[in-house]
Amino acid sequence: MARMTMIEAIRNAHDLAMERDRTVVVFGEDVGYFGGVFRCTAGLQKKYGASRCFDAPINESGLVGAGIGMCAYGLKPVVEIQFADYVYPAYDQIVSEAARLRHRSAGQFTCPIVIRMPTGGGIFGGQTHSQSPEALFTHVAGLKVVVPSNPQDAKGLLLAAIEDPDPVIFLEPKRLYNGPFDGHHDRPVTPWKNHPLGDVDDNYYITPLGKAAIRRKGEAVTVLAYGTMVFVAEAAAEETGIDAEIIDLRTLLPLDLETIEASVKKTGRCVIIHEATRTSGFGAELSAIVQENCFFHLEAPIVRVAGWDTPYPHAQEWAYFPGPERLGRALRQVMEG
Amino acid sequence: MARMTMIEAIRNAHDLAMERDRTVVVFGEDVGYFGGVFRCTAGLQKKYGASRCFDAPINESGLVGAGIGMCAYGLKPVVEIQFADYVYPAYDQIVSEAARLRHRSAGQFTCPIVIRMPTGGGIFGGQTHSQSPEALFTHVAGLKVVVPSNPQDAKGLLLAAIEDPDPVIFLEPKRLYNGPFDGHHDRPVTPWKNHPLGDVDDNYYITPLGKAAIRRKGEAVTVLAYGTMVFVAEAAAEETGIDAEIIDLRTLLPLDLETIEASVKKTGRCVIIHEATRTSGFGAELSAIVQENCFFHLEAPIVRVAGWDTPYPHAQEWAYFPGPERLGRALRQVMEG
Amino acid sequence: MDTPKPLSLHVPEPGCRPGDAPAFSDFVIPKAGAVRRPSVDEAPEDMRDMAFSVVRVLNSAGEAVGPWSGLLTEEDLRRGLEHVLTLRIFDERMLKAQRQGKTSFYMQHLGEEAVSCAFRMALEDGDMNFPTYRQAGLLIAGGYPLTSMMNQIYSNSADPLKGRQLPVMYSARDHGFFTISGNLGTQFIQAVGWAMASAISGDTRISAAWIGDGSTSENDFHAALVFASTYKAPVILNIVNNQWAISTFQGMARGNAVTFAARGHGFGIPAIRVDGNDYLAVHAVAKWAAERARSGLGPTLIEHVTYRAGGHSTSDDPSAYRSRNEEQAWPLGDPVTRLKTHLITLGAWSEERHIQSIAEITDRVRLAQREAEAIGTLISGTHPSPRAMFDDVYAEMPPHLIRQRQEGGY
Amino acid sequence: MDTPKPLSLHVPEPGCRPGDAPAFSDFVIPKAGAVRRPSVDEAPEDMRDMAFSVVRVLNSAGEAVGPWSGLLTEEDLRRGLEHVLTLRIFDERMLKAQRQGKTSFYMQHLGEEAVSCAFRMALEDGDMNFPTYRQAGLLIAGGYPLTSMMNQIYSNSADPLKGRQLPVMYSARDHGFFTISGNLGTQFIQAVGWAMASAISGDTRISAAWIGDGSTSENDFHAALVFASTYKAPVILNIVNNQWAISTFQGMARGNAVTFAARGHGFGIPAIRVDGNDYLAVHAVAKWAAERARSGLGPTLIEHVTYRAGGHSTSDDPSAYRSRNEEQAWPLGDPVTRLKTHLITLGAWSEERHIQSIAEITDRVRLAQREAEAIGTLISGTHPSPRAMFDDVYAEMPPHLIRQRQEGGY
Ligand SMILES: Cc1ncc(C[n+]2csc(CCOP(=O)(O)OP(=O)(O)O)c2C)c(N)n1
Ligand SMILES: Cc1ncc(C[n+]2csc(CCOP(=O)(O)OP(=O)(O)O)c2C)c(N)n1
Ligand SMILES: [Mg+2]
Ligand SMILES: [Mg+2]
Repeated sequence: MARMTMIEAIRNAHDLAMERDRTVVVFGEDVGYFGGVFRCTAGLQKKYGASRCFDAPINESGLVGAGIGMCAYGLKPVVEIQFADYVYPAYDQIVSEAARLRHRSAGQFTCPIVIRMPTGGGIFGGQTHSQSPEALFTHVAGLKVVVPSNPQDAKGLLLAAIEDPDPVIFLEPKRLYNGPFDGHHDRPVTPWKNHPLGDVDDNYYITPLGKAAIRRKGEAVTVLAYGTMVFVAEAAAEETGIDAEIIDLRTLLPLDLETIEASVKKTGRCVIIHEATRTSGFGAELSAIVQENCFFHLEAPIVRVAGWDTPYPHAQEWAYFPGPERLGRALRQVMEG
Repeated sequence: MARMTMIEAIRNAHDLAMERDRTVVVFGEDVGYFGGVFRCTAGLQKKYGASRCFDAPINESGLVGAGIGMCAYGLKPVVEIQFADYVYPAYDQIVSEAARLRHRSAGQFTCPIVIRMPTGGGIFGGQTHSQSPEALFTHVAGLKVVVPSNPQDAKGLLLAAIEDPDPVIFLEPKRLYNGPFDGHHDRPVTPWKNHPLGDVDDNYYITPLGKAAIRRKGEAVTVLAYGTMVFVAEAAAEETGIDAEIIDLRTLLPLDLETIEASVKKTGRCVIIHEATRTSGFGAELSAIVQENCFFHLEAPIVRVAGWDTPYPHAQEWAYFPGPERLGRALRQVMEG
Repeated sequence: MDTPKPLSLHVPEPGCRPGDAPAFSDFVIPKAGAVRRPSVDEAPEDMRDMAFSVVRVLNSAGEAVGPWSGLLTEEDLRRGLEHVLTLRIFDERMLKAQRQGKTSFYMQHLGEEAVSCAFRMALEDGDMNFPTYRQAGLLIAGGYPLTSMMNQIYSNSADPLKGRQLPVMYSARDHGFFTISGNLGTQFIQAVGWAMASAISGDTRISAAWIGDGSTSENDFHAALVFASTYKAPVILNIVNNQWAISTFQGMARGNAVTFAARGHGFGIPAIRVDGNDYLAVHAVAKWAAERARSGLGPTLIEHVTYRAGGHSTSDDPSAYRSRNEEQAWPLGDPVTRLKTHLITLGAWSEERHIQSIAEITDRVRLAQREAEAIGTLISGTHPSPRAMFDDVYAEMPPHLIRQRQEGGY
Repeated sequence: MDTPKPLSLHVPEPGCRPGDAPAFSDFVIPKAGAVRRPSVDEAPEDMRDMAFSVVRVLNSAGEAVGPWSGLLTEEDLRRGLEHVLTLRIFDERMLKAQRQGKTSFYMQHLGEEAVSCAFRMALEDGDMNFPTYRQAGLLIAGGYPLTSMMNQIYSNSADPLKGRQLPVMYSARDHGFFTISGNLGTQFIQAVGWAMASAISGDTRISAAWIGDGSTSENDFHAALVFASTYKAPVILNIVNNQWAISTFQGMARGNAVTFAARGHGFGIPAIRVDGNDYLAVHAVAKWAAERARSGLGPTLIEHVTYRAGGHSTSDDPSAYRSRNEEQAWPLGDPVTRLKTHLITLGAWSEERHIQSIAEITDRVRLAQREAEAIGTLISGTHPSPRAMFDDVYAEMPPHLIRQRQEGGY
């Protein structure tokens, strides 16, 4: 056991995967010599050499496209997109190629690529360092979409993603890299070393994809969250005193419907929260699927709390960011409803 | 009044827009001399010259990126993407640039571009000539998303889109170009000239964006559809004898919630149908928003009928395509529920 | 500078449209044998001339001449002729089958047969091609069964791709043939990634990327050149310039550049133009590029100059946008005739044997077609089950797909 | 060919990393005045040499020499010096403000001031730039108010962009400055589209595209070159090669090409390299390219060779990936010092006037800063309301946004 930040946990996962499997290669912009702008790959080039961890030209389509070719050869590339906001140039390669390779070639060619990217806001990064594009990937058959919320999971889920035989979009909530930020931007953030989920096993282990985690048991209402919103939910539950059951989805696609269904059928109420813009966000799918499976157990409308349908602002960061106060209002609303 | 196919109606809209407004320019792959692979721009280059209607290199990002630059100058570009399946290379320009130009420049620069593309399946086009990517655009703040279902609307909505001061994604259901296909692939399709909606006013007119149309009044259940699914819904209603109210959304973003809400509150039941893959499809947003606004009126769970979460196949086209029979089953289900 | 006159938009137009007299006057073709053969390790800066000429081996008399000749035995050449003939006859039969409604779509190679057939002979087994829909010669010259190709075209129950893909979008890993994408250009950078992987793994295998003249405009063409140049990837970057992209002539993609091969110069990548209708020239240039790649000298860009004599696909009618006689005016002739003439000149072939060979090949293709159609065509026989639609989306079918498959009753 | 040896991946590395002795030995620099000045209508094929040398006007003695000199009056030069000094002092103050927590982020121009300042003087009002975050000189030399820039940097209530954008992501349409995107490369093709629009409209205005050395790897760089080449768009394509892309040296993007300028050759676009730390050279080359564009001769690619002397941004510490003394070793010197020396050599300037000028400019910047801070900084004063967040998403606010704004209570 060791105390790790989310960055250290991710670095450690890379290290163990590369040590264990010679076919794992890691590359991206500023990923090699420097070790990544968030330092998630620091030390790997020194340890495994420049042909297994290297810098790349600034071309996201090239990063993924080359990665797909490497998969066709038999390697397992782990590619870093510097910010999720910059994944769009690679969108065609991800949607038209990586996601469909196995299907269209009837299994002759597969694509076990992992595409990592820091996601989410809360760092005054403005519209191009704050986005949460997960719903643009959950609509794509053939992809898996993962969002860890703490060092323990970040390591286990990343190792699972690297082992996975299919393409995985791995979204890292950058606001959680150094501590469990709960949306109270005016308060100091407890560092991971003082949080139980900062306790990380040094050994190789897997946190299975497709399995959610219940962060807080509760009877009154089910809160579906992932990434930074998990801690926003914990804060809101505590501050409203509402006995919420908080589910950290961890994997959005494939979704752990079982855990969700059991919880909502128990509580009869459901609130969904994410940072991404509301319309057609992943919350829409969650609301639809909960409604389809728990309709006769619902005592109040399912409520979505999400980013506003605007570009992510700079000065108005905290008016945009869905914090404990907004979630608290929603919780009270569903309890009344 | 004239009888027009959807192709002729779209061609006519281009013609009237270019005649009326010198700043309207039309370009795309095979769009100039040849007039487009579906002939939607035939004759325009001859009539308006090669500097207002021209062929372009095969680069979708370039088509949209150049179009955005033209908008910044003061032109109104209408760009054709040859198939919706090929829009992904332009995704970054659409999402990061076109959609945000007005907001990030506080109105100094705007982007009145129209991006047209044939969408949907039913033509044995396989996975790259059949996709319905609308939900990948409805999640993007700053865009408008339009899907006409007949010649009358196609003309009026395209003229409205060209007049609109903001970027519009204009999805043309290719299976409807020549007639109202209802999913019965084993039967001949009535040509538009024998359908009332093939009656098109030759003059310039607008069909406002953001307004849905009720295609069939009904009391039993509300069916939310757009594009080809509108006719699939009409067939299913007739064949099941269920008194469905069929709403043709026409514009997905911004959505005509008023019309939807009124109908669902009346019927107490709702079925949503689209060709796109189910998970995180636009049906998810529709289900979520209906549930939020009509919860206490719902007598049965909202049901989604959609394309399966797989790539669009070739041989299995009709097993994939959501036809009247599948929708019929869903209608019976909600009536029982 | 005094007040300038109004600007105007330059929109490139082809030399001839329907009704015009076809003209390739601006197309300068050197004599066969005239172009030098640089050593593979010559500095890219010293090889720039290779991008502005055309490597040709077969002269008008049908003789193989110059520094690029002499690589193929008569046996090789007869096999080559068999390959290009097989591809042509295969295309004829499948075009007919499509017209008969036995499948939904087809794309032929008429006039371009030499490019993929000759190139394949310069590769080793284990090398990987990232082709477009117009390189079926790689399969035929590689010995891939014609019946398997037809099963894919017919989407029947023996289709190796389980009915999922549009006709001709083959995939044949064991034959060094990457799954064809309907999205133009994406495979170009993937091929570079495959080559990088081979280098990372200390392997000796190389890859070949394929793209059409029109598709060089796609952004991933750039990604491929950037990565290939930066990492010196062991890849051969092939541009098949068949003069047309559906209704759009090559000048729309080439722009103000003199040739497509010149694109390589911005990246320090050796670029070479070859007569794509000259089987021997294509093979020789491919060998040269393969040697560069395998010796660790990095990528080579090849522009194959050829002509798309047929329609773009069965959905296309070229008479709407180009002159009917353009094909006759095309200065590089027909690849099959030229190879045949060469063999006859060598005394290694005859009109009689040619007719006989065509008959034999036609029988073989017919036989394969009968086999395939016995299984099924798009409109008859047996097909992959709808169930197959749900397989291979993931290695292991997730719960939501199992639910959907059951909902569909498959 | 006998069994080849194993391949290996080539990963480019810079000449020097922390600890190494900096070396630009491989960087050949011609004497000032040595490079010819082609006539604007010379054929692109005949101008290839211009991509492999460096146009320089100022020699080591501070004299302006050669065919590219003589365009600017002493008055122009003094104004130019004022601009580069203003930009440098502005950067110093804003860096300090960021360290004081008055804003979230800043990006400086240290060492690159001449490029954008000199370029702006070669344009006409009405021309449009599509800049990156490192061309604020276009605004300063164009007379855009310093206070407006600071209001944007502070996201205060007078921010022209209503607090929406990251600091330095300016937009100033009336000053020919397109809204800066955080996504690299997208603006390059947009600039070409703007130029096409000008040509379509029979206008006489031109556009200028800007991109960094690292960002030339992005795919939209290709889109821009393809469209510019095909439509002969009246655009100047600027590559600012400041040797670094965050921690990645220019060789990672350049690959095996000798220069970035050479990229133009694959498209038949005249390409020219210029000493980016030489105010006179940048201005002269920009003038030449602008004349080509305005006379309907089409695009020109310019590689500005300069050096990013500071960190990439306030989030970056270069000492982690490059040698601290690299800046001293940089052979093209400091743009401000070189312009100052030139003016002194001309007898049009003196150390005294220089010190005085710095003092005056510092006062002006301080004054502007006081004005801006009186309105607000990111952590003090007044800011755009959250309400402003919902405006301008569309021309007219749709119902769902009105609902959301109300839900938020704004
Ligand atoms: C991304 C994308 N855009 C557009 C198309 C439509 N399309 C299919 S083939 C083609 C022309 C390609 O021409 P070229 O690259 O010269 O290849 P050729 O058909 O001549 O072999 C076009 C535009 C596509 N398949 N994918
Ligand atoms: C699409 C995209 N990918 C990555 C980034 C992250 N990023 C910001 S600046 C930068 C380096 C750019 O270097 P260069 O083009 O040389 O410009 P310079 O900063 O040197 O002026 C990177 C990688 C981005 N902003 N956008
Ligand atoms: Mg072609
Ligand atoms: Mg740089």
